[in-house]
Parts: sequence; structure tokens; C-alpha cells
Amino acid sequence: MIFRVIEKAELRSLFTMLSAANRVIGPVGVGLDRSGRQLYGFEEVHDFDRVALDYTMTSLSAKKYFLPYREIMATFTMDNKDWQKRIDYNIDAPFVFFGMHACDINALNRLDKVLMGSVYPMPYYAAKRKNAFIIGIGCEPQPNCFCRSMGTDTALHGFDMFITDIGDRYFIEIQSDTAFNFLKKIRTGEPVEADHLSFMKTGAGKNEKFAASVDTTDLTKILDMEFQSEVWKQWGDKCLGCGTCANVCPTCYCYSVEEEVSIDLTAAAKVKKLYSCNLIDFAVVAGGHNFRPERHSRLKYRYYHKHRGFVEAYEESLCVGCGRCGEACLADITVPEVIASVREGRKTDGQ
Amino acid sequence: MDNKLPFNDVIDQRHHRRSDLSSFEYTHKAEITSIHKLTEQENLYRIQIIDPAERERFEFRPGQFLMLELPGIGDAPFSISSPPSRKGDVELCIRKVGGLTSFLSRVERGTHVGIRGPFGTSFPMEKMYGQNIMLIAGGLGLAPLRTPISYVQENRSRFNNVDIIYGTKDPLQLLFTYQYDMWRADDMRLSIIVEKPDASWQGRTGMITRVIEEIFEERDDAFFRNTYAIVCGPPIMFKFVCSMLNQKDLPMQKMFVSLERRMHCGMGKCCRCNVGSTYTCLSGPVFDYWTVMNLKEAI
Amino acid sequence: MSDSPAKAYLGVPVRRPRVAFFELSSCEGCQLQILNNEASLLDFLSLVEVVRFREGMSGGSDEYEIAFVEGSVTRDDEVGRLQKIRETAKVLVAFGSCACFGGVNQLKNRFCLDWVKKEVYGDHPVETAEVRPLDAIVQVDLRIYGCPVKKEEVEKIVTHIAIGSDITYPRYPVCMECKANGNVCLYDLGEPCLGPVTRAGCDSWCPNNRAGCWGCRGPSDDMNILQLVDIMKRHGFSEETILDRLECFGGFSGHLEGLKK
Amino acid sequence: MKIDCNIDVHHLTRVEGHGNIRISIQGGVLRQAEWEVVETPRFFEALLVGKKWDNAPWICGRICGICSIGHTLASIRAVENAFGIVPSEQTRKLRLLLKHMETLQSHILHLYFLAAPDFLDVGSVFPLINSHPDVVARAARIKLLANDVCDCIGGRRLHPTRTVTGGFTMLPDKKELEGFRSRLIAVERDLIDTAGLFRTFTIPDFIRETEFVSLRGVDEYPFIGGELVSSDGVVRKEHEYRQMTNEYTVSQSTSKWARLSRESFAVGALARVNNNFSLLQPSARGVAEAFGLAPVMHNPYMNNIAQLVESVHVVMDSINLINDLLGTAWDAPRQPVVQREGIGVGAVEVPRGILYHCYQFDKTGHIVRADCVIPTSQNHANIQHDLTALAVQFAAEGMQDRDLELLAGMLVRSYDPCISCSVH
Ligand SMILES: Cc1cc2nc3c(=O)[nH]c(=O)nc-3n(C[C@H](O)[C@H](O)[C@H](O)COP(=O)(O)OP(=O)(O)OC[C@H]3O[C@@H](n4cnc5c(N)ncnc54)[C@H](O)[C@@H]3O)c2cc1C
Ligand code: SF4
Ligand code: SF4
Ligand code: SF4
Repeated sequence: MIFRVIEKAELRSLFTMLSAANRVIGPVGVGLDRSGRQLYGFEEVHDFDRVALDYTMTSLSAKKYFLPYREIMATFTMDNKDWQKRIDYNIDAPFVFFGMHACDINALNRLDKVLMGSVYPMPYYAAKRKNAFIIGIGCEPQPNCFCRSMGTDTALHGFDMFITDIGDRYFIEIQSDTAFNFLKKIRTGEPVEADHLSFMKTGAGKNEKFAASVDTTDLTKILDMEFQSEVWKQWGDKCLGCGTCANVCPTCYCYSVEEEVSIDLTAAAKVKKLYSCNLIDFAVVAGGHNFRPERHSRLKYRYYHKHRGFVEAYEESLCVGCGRCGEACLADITVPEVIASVREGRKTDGQ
Repeated sequence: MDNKLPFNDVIDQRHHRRSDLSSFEYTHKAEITSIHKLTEQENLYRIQIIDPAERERFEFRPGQFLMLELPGIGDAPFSISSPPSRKGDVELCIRKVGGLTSFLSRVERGTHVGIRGPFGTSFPMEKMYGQNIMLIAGGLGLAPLRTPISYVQENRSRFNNVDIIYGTKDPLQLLFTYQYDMWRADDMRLSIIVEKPDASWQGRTGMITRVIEEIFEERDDAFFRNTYAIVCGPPIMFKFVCSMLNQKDLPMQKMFVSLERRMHCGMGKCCRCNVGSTYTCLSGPVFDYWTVMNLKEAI
Repeated sequence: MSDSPAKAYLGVPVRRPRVAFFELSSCEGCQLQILNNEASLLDFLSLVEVVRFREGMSGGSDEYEIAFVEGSVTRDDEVGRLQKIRETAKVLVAFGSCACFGGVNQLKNRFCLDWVKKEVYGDHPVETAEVRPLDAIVQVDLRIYGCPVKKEEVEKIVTHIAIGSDITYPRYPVCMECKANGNVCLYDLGEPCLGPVTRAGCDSWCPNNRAGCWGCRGPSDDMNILQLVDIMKRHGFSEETILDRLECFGGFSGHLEGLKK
Repeated sequence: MKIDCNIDVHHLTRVEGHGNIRISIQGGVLRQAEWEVVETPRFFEALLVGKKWDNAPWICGRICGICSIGHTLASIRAVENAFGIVPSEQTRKLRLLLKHMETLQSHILHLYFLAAPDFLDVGSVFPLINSHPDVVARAARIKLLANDVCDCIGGRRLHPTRTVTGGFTMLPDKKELEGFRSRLIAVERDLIDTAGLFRTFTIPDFIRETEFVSLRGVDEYPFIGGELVSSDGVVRKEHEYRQMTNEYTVSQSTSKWARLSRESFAVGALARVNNNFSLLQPSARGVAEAFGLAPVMHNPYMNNIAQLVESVHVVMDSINLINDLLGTAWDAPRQPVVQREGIGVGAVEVPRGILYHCYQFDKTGHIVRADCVIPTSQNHANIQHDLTALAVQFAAEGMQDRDLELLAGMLVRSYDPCISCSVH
């Protein structure tokens, strides 16, 4: 990897240069919550001052730019018994992602495995992924983050460049040729020994700040053994079956397809909608049989898919420990607590 | 150089390779060339890919399925029910259960449909050469079973003893009745049983397991050591049948079943068909029974 | 009524059913949503033949296949009208929350009828009855939820009727659509919301506008109302606020045991 | 001379709600002329009792599907007046803009879909789709614009979601407002064409002197709050609305009736134009003059024209409002609400006339008593007296049954009655 350091003010030049010619998505403040805490989201930004470089965690992940919640996969023009199908991957220009945390970059890396690496790569995703210029940025652990447990607290690849604040300057890891070329146009410097040291220190300092964690030792086996555990029922009683966890999750990718017919009957569309395995009809098949009729069986399935099945298939879990689902779940169901309770074969606290 | 990022197009013009990015939503346009009513609920559709080159390229193996699309109506998986030798001119036996299938029951010959696939695993017919085969179907299970049956028929000399065992609720639900004589003529023993006979029924009455019990009495243990079984039907049925066969020490890895789940893509993306975290569309629909036993919540 | 040529979809002829609109006690807003479809009204009319629509047209026929009935039953004479519609119609559609659940009208059922009459009319005699949804009187074949109904959903249902494909509703709750729309959760903003237990299909209409859901579309399948009550309490909302929302449109009546004082 | 005549219109069509007209003339003598309202009451005033203040606007909007925005705003105003909240200038402008667009969509709906078929002698707007496609397209275009603005500002064209006590839950996007401004400017042409269409219609010649009640404008044409005025010279404060309405029950109607200085009075577009003529936008006044509409106009059929005049007024005024809103930075969308004990009245001019909501709250912010007086209930008595006079006048002229039935129906429709709302 090639490294550079830049003065902090230079970041603005980089932004200005990129945003003049490209669409730029970045973290911005979207309002305050009831206790006055700043809420963040990813949005298109035109103004560097709007970019919240020190954002904590966005409520929704970056996935809608790669896997839109609702996407037209194909359109049809109808002609009596015949029809024509048109396919569009819904991207016509590359875009810049300015300021993505390591967990979200790792989430994309994991999605890459299923959506680009398997026998049937998914072009809708690939077209967006291959056209995203990603600038990563270092972060501060939040109370619900457990990325360190999931091995996603640092991103080794999957970005173009990664920025770390080392006090007076930014330390930059460069991964792509494109990024290297862009950086030639602003003032950069070769890092000196002291810069490397501050970079390492920043990393070490971050490690001490994690409050939440998940013990993943032998987790796949434990999940297997605890398949019938009563613990699941207790979490199932809490779950609303609302799908919020999957919607905020940076790695949940499952979907449903709906067909639409225009009201004048001359056109139709095939629409992909991100779904959630917690929804009541996720596993309903012909004849009405539901393979997972109870909330607990669906909640359990979500954990099995992420923490067992995916691990078996790809040697790593489909959870990056961003903590969003726990944060968003109104029923306060969080990954660390669920896993801990399964591990101990009991429900965490009373209530 | 200006600062515009270069656009990377993922589109590739060749639409037939599995790993080709642009093949994901690629549909072969096909025409319904005939519709044959089998029962009140099921029709047999003959569907021919229109482009001759594409038709020739559409190769499949027994047990595989395709995704059938009617624009604006739906897109669903169906097992191919015709011989693999006929390539892109396939037959599907479809039961009317919901939106897409009911609409299909109203379309006419000549309507164009979309086909994606073929997808999924298949029955390893080659492994069964020289062995006895038990082909067991319950209800609509005969639709997917018809492909291995025709495979065996076309390659009859390669197989030893062939039993076809087929059961339905009542005689009116029997599928493909016009083919029974031909199967018998090809030296395949066909045993049919119905649960609820009507006045005209002269054959056997009861559950499929009854036929299997009869076979157990008739054959010695050596027979079962050299036997493969393909079981298609509702989970409750194959669960019973497979555990019965296992009593005769037929290894679970020599029994094959086909699972049915909801599917939207057929390509391991939508997750709807997952059993535990196994994709029915990629690792299935054909599984050996040992694998099924190990899948959580499969049956 | 505009007569357009018979259409077909994928070679299957499209039925152009004769439809009639009726209203019992309601604000007539759901019917108005039909006239509010400025952009697609003409296409809508080519799919169905409207033979009765008092709010929009004079005259009308009593031969129809599909009856869209808006409003709830709040007076005894409406029972007879509804039964008559049921006898004629092949398909009776409960159109909007009043028809499906009683709507806001059913809030009247909190009181005894005599008090209600006296409060509004004094000693002047008026007739009124307990508010009931359509299915308390007759069999309902199809429900279109919402207060008001969502025109996109009405159009979709009518299109499906015309081409003869299945009519399906989302079985999941509003939160699903709300998240997909990228909204900040109202609980984060300190507002109550029934999104977690209410049937989706409105595309999270209210939360999109930073207004909490009041459950006008009734309960989603397999909803977890006990958990919702717990959540509301944990967010500092009183039992009264919870009840106000849950009882507003009548969709949750039958799930309110223990909440009512 | 007409000797015998029997007219019985059961459930008058192309009006909102259920009402019947009965006229019977025997031997040249009027036996009966009756405007009967048979709508089922829904008892909103009772069902509000015991509910917390924040329920009121949400529930009360559901009194009427056509003017749900007006009801919501009246309800909000009543709550705000009870709690002593004065809306910010930004809120005031946004509410007025929202109100204007509801007025526009409702007037256009009435003029084209409900009233015009009478003048063109067809049963509904549907045959016009083929015979007059451009007319229908024009109506749809204006209505769509009005509804789009309502969606943008109120969150929803019907039963708005953003309107709350204290302001709005969220503000519109300025870019969208700019877009609407251009569409509003463009729609002026359509309104001129609408006027052209109505010039081709013959407005029945019928005059019955009556009293007109509306809000009184001070320096702008009034829609939300302010003093109450009548063309007979009565002036009252907003909270004295009961002295303006004097509701009473009658046997022929499930809706209450109202009266002021005479046996009946009228509210609505014509009343507003009659009482506030000088405050209309100049181009709106020009349209009025072209139709010979000048205060005080006593021909009830001219209410259609008054609606047309107001349509022009609200479009012109909305352009000004958007200019103002675009010229300043956004303030907070809503102000905090502190509940207190008291009574509040909200008077709002909805398309069909002046509407009052009045709530009495206890210390805990619960409604103890509610009262809503709907424009159409104020008009019922006037409609009845007009019908009687009409029957007498036209019987004397020897009019045919069908013509009289048509004219009677048109008369009632001119008021654009909202019956289900009057029997709320
Ligand atoms: C590998 C495989 C092979 C199959 N082979 C055949 C066959 O040979 N013949 C045959 O008649 N059927 C077959 N099926 C079942 C067939 O896919 C369903 O009957 C079909 O999807 C129903 O579609 P529909 O639109 O008519 O029903 P819908 O209206 O969609 O729904 C009817 C019911 O089916 C469920 N459902 C919806 N979509 C699917 C889906 N894609 N898969 C399963 N359930 C669904 C619904 O939730 C509902 O309960 C097969 C299924 C699989 C997975
Ligand atoms: S775990 Fe939480 S967020 Fe997920 S479906 Fe259940 S209640 Fe909703
Ligand atoms: S605002 Fe309401 S609907 Fe949206 S996520 Fe929150 S609770 Fe669910
Ligand atoms: S968000 Fe709730 S109240 Fe609003 S329209 Fe949807 S279901 Fe009705």
C-alpha cells in the first residue's frame, strides 16, 4: 500500500475537485433527536461544509446506493401475446463516496462475495459497486459498535483511499490508481516515521474505546446446538417482526420481486424490493405453507444466516458489528445480547 | 485529464455464460406451443424457445428447474418435466395455486413467456448406472420425476430393476395417465396407489408406504444394497419414505429428494429459498437425503 | 361513460366490470380519491365501467358486479341498503377504514347512545345506532384499507381485477416502508407512532411527513401489540396516548383488552 | 300557467352527501317545497369529548373529504386560540397557501365536475371526456396543480398529515415551491379559458334577497380567522360565533339550521365576494365585473361565478405568497404547545363558506365540549327559502316539471352543499 499525508485544509481541495465533476455522497447531519443528539445520514453533498467528517454512525447504512430499497430490474412493453423486455442496471455515471467508515467498507466487501463472487454475479449491484470511488475515513467507537469482535474495525481493501486523522494532519492509505492520480493534484507529502507512529497510535487508542463486544468463539457450533433453545422464544416475544433490523443493516441483501402493470395495460415492470427474513411471509410457499410462521423462528433464522451459514460458506460472518440494528430496533434486541444469551442458554436479564 | 471518474460498464453481450454479469435477468423468449389439460388443477405446457440457436444451447439435466416469467404477472420456479434430449423445447406441468399459475391457466397457445435458467442441481443419473432405481412420487411430485423417468426410458439398458411408485389422494388427481402403458412397456414396474378410491377405481388403495412394504417383502436385502431412490413429493411424504428405505440400509446418500421453497431469482441472491442458510436454488433443489437431514428446518 | 375498445393482456381478454360506488356514513373522501386521480382517471375509466357514482354523476344502474362501499353502518336504515347491495354485487369491496373497521365514526361507541344524542341534538329526536364495519352485517370480499385510501393502491387493485391476477396486500408493518423511505424514526424525534403494528401499503404516508402513524390501515399480520405498548411506555408516552392512537380508526378494536380504563 | 307538478328527487346527485328535494304544486298553488337532509349523523361533537387536544385536528379533518384541510385548520386554530398560541408569520403564510389550494381544487371540482354538466345538459362529467376532451383536460390540469401543492405543503391532499397545532411537522422544499410558482403562473391561462366557458352558459335569472355572512377582511381577502360580518351590518368577534349562527334543529333535516337578522342567511363564495369585494385581487375583480357580479348580488346561481372569481384570486395570491416565502429563510416549522384550560374558537372560510370549530378544554388538555358549525348547515335554511321562492316564481311562469326539477337541482348544487359534513 502507498501512503501519503496531507494538511487538513487540503481535504477541501480534494472535495471541490471531485464534486465539480462527479456526484458525491457523504455523511451529513439530518437533525437532532429528542435528547438533542445529532442524527446522521448519507446524502448527496455539494458543499464541503455539509460533510460531517466526524460523524458517529448514520442511522441507515450506505447500502441504498449499492442496493436500492426499490429498484426496477426490468421493464416490458406489452404487445398482445408478445412483449419486449428491457434491462437497466440503473446507473449511468460513477459516483464518489466521501467518508465511509471501515465497517461499511467491510460490509461491501462481504456483499461482494455473494453478489459478485458467486456463479451468478448480480449486475445491478456490480454496476454500482464498480462505479463507486470510495474514500474511507477513520472513526471513534460508539457505545453499540462491536466491529472489533467481527474483525471489521479496519478495512484492508474495498476502498480507493482511506483517511485517518492523526492530529494535525490526515494520513492517507491509497489503494487505487485513480486515487493516486487525484492525490497528485493536491498538496501531499510522503509520511515520515513520526506520521507512521501517530497512525499506529491512533489505531491503538481506538481499540481501547470499544464498549460492546461479541464472543464469536465456536459460535457456529453453539448456534447449531442451541437451535431448539428457549432463548429464541423469549427474543421472539419481543420482536415486532417489522424488518427494521434488516433495513438498517449494511449487509442484509435479501429481496422480494413485485410485478407492476401500468394502468393503461401497455407496460409492465419487475421491481425488486429489499425484504427482511423477519417478515411474516418471508418463507411462505405455494399452497400457503409457511416454513417460519413464528416470530422467533424468523428472528433465529436471521442470526443463523449471518453468524453460521455465511461463516460456513465464506469463512466470515455476515455481520460487521456496526450496531445499527440494535440501535434501530424499538424492541431493544441487540446482537451482543442475543448472542450472549444463546451462548449462556438463558435469557439475559429479567423483564 | 479532467476530474471525471471513468465509467465501468459491466454489460457484456454474451448472454449464456453462468458467470456473465449481464445474464442475470436475461430471459429466453419462448412460445407456448401447446396446452394440455391433465386434471382440474394441472395443465401441461409445452414451451419452445423461439430463437433456434438459443433453443439448442438450452441444455438441462433431470431435476433442474427454470424460472418462468409472465411480464407483469409473475416469475416463478418450475421443474422441467420433459426429457433432457429435447433441450429448449420443454414441458412444464403446472398446478394452479396462485397469481401466476392461475393466469397461466387462462392464456392461449401462442403466448410468449420468458424463461431463465436452467438452474439448480440434478439427479446424478450417471452414478446410478447398473443399479436398481426406485422412482417414487406423491401428487405433483410426478412432474419433476417425469424427467428422470424419461431419462431411464431412453437409457433403459443402463439400469437394472426399475420401480416407479406413484400415489395421489384420489384417481382424479393422477397425472400423465396416458403414459403409464408406455412406461410398463419399457420394462419399468409401475405401481399406482390412491388414498381415496372412487367407484370406478380398480387399483390399489392406501398410502405409498404400502407399496414400499410390499416391495420390502418381495426383495432381499442384496437388492437394496444396489439401489438408488429418487423421491419427489411433499416433505411429509419423502420423510416417511426415506426413513422406511433407510431401515433396509439404503444409504441416505443414495436417496434423492427435491425441495420446494419460494424463489425470486433462482441464482442465490434473494434468500427466499434458504433452508437454514443453504440456498435451495444453488445447492438444490435436488439434495441427497443425508444433507436434508442435516439442514435445520428442511422438513 | 367513455367506451373504449375491449383490451387484452398477454392475449387474455380484459374484463371491464361494471362497478358502482356507494357510501354509508363517511366523509366521502375515499370516493373523492378516485376523482383526485387527475392524471390517470381516464385510464381508470377504461378498465371499469362506472354505472353508479352519486357524488360524480346523475342517474345510474342497479346492474353491477363490483360494489365499492365506503363508510360504516351507523343507522338502522343503512343495514337494509347494505344488504341490498350485497345481493346485487358479485364482489363487495369495503372501501376505506370506515368500511373496514368503523373508522373515526366508531369512537362514538365509547359512549352510550342516549348521551351522544343528547350532547349533540339536545331533545330533538334523531336516530342512530352503534357503529359497525361492513363485515359485521354482510360478507365482505375485498378490503381496501386507509383513511383515506391510497389512490396508487386502488389503481393497482383495479388493474389486477381487470386482468384477473391475484390481489395481495403487504402483510408486514409500516416500519418496513418507512425505513426504505429513509425516514428518521419518529420515536427518535420523541413522537409516538403505530408503524410497528400497522399494515403497510400506504408507503409510510404519515411518517414520510414526520407525523406518527395512527394505524388507519389496521393491524399487520402477526403484529406484536404488547411489545408496542411496552415501547410506547418506555418512550414516556402515557397509556392514554397509546389508546388514543390504537382506538382512533377501529382497526385494533379487539386488541385493546387491558388498555381501556 | 302550470297547474300540477310533483317533483321528488331522492338523493340529489353530484353533491357531497345525501339530500332530497320535494316540490308539489296543485292547481297552481304551491303545496310543498322541501329541502330534506337525510344524511346519517356521525356525532363528531360527542365523540371528541374526553379526547386530548392533539386528537382534535386529526379526527376533525375527517368530518369532510372535500375540505379536510379547512376542517383541520379550523380545528388547529380553535386549539391554538384556546391555548393562546399565535402562529408565526411563516406558519400563517403556509397555512393560507395550503388553504388557497384547497379552495382552488374544490371550486374547480364543483365548477367542472358537478355544476358544468347541468349547463351542458349531461348527467356527469364522464360524457364530456369524449365530447369536450379539452375542457376535461383543463379541469384536470388545474385540479392536479392545486392537489400537488396541497401534497407538498400539507403532506397529503386529503386528510393532511403535516398540519399540527403550533405549525407544521415539516416544511416544503423551496425548489418545489419554485416549480409550483411557474405552474401557478401558467394556470392563469386555464382560468381565463374557464371564464370563457362559463360565459357561454346561461345563468338562471332568479333573485331572492337574503343576508350574507362571512369573515371580514381588513387588508386582505379573508380566509383564516378575524371578525365576522354580515351584509346586513352585523359585526361580531370570532369567539362570538354563536351569535352569528344561532343554530336550531328542524324536523326535515338531520342537519341543524341557522339564522341571523332574517329567516335565513347564506355563506360561501358569493357571501365572501359580496362582503369583501374590494379586497379581491384586481384580475379576480375583473372577472367578476365581466359577469356583472358586484355587491350585493342576490342571485344564488351566481355562487358558481363567485367561485370562479375566487379561483382567480387564490391563484394570484398564492403566487405572491410563494414569492414572500422564497424571499426569506425558513424558521422552525413548529412552535411548542403548552396546554391550558379554556375555550377556543377557530373560524375559517372553507370553499362552501364560513366554518367554526369551538372546543372547551379542562386543565389537563382534554375536550369537555366541542361544537362545529359547518357552512352547509348555515345554508340549509337559505336553500329551503330559495326553493320555495323558485317554485312559486316558476310555477307562475308555467314551467315544465323537468325544467323545474333541473332548475331546483341546479339551485341546490349552486350552493355546492357538503351535506355529510353539515350532518357531522
Ligand atoms: C424448484 C421448484 C420446482 C417447482 N416445480 C413446480 C412444478 O413443476 N409444477 C408446479 O406446479 N409448481 C412447481 N413449483 C412451485 C411453484 O413455483 C409455485 O406453485 C408457484 O411459484 C406459485 O406461483 P403463483 O404466482 O401462482 O402463486 P402465488 O400467487 O405467488 O402464491 C401462491 C402461494 O405460493 C407462494 N409462492 C409465491 N411465489 C412462490 C415461489 N416462487 N415458490 C414457492 N412458493 C411461492 C405464495 O406465498 C403463496 O402461498 C416449484 C417450486 C420450486 C421451488
Ligand atoms: S429484531 Fe427488532 S428491528 Fe428486527 S424485526 Fe424484530 S423488532 Fe424489528
Ligand atoms: S417512524 Fe414509525 S413507521 Fe417509521 S420506523 Fe419509526 S416506528 Fe416505524
Ligand atoms: S402511516 Fe399509518 S395512519 Fe398514516 S396512512 Fe399509513 S397506516 Fe394510515
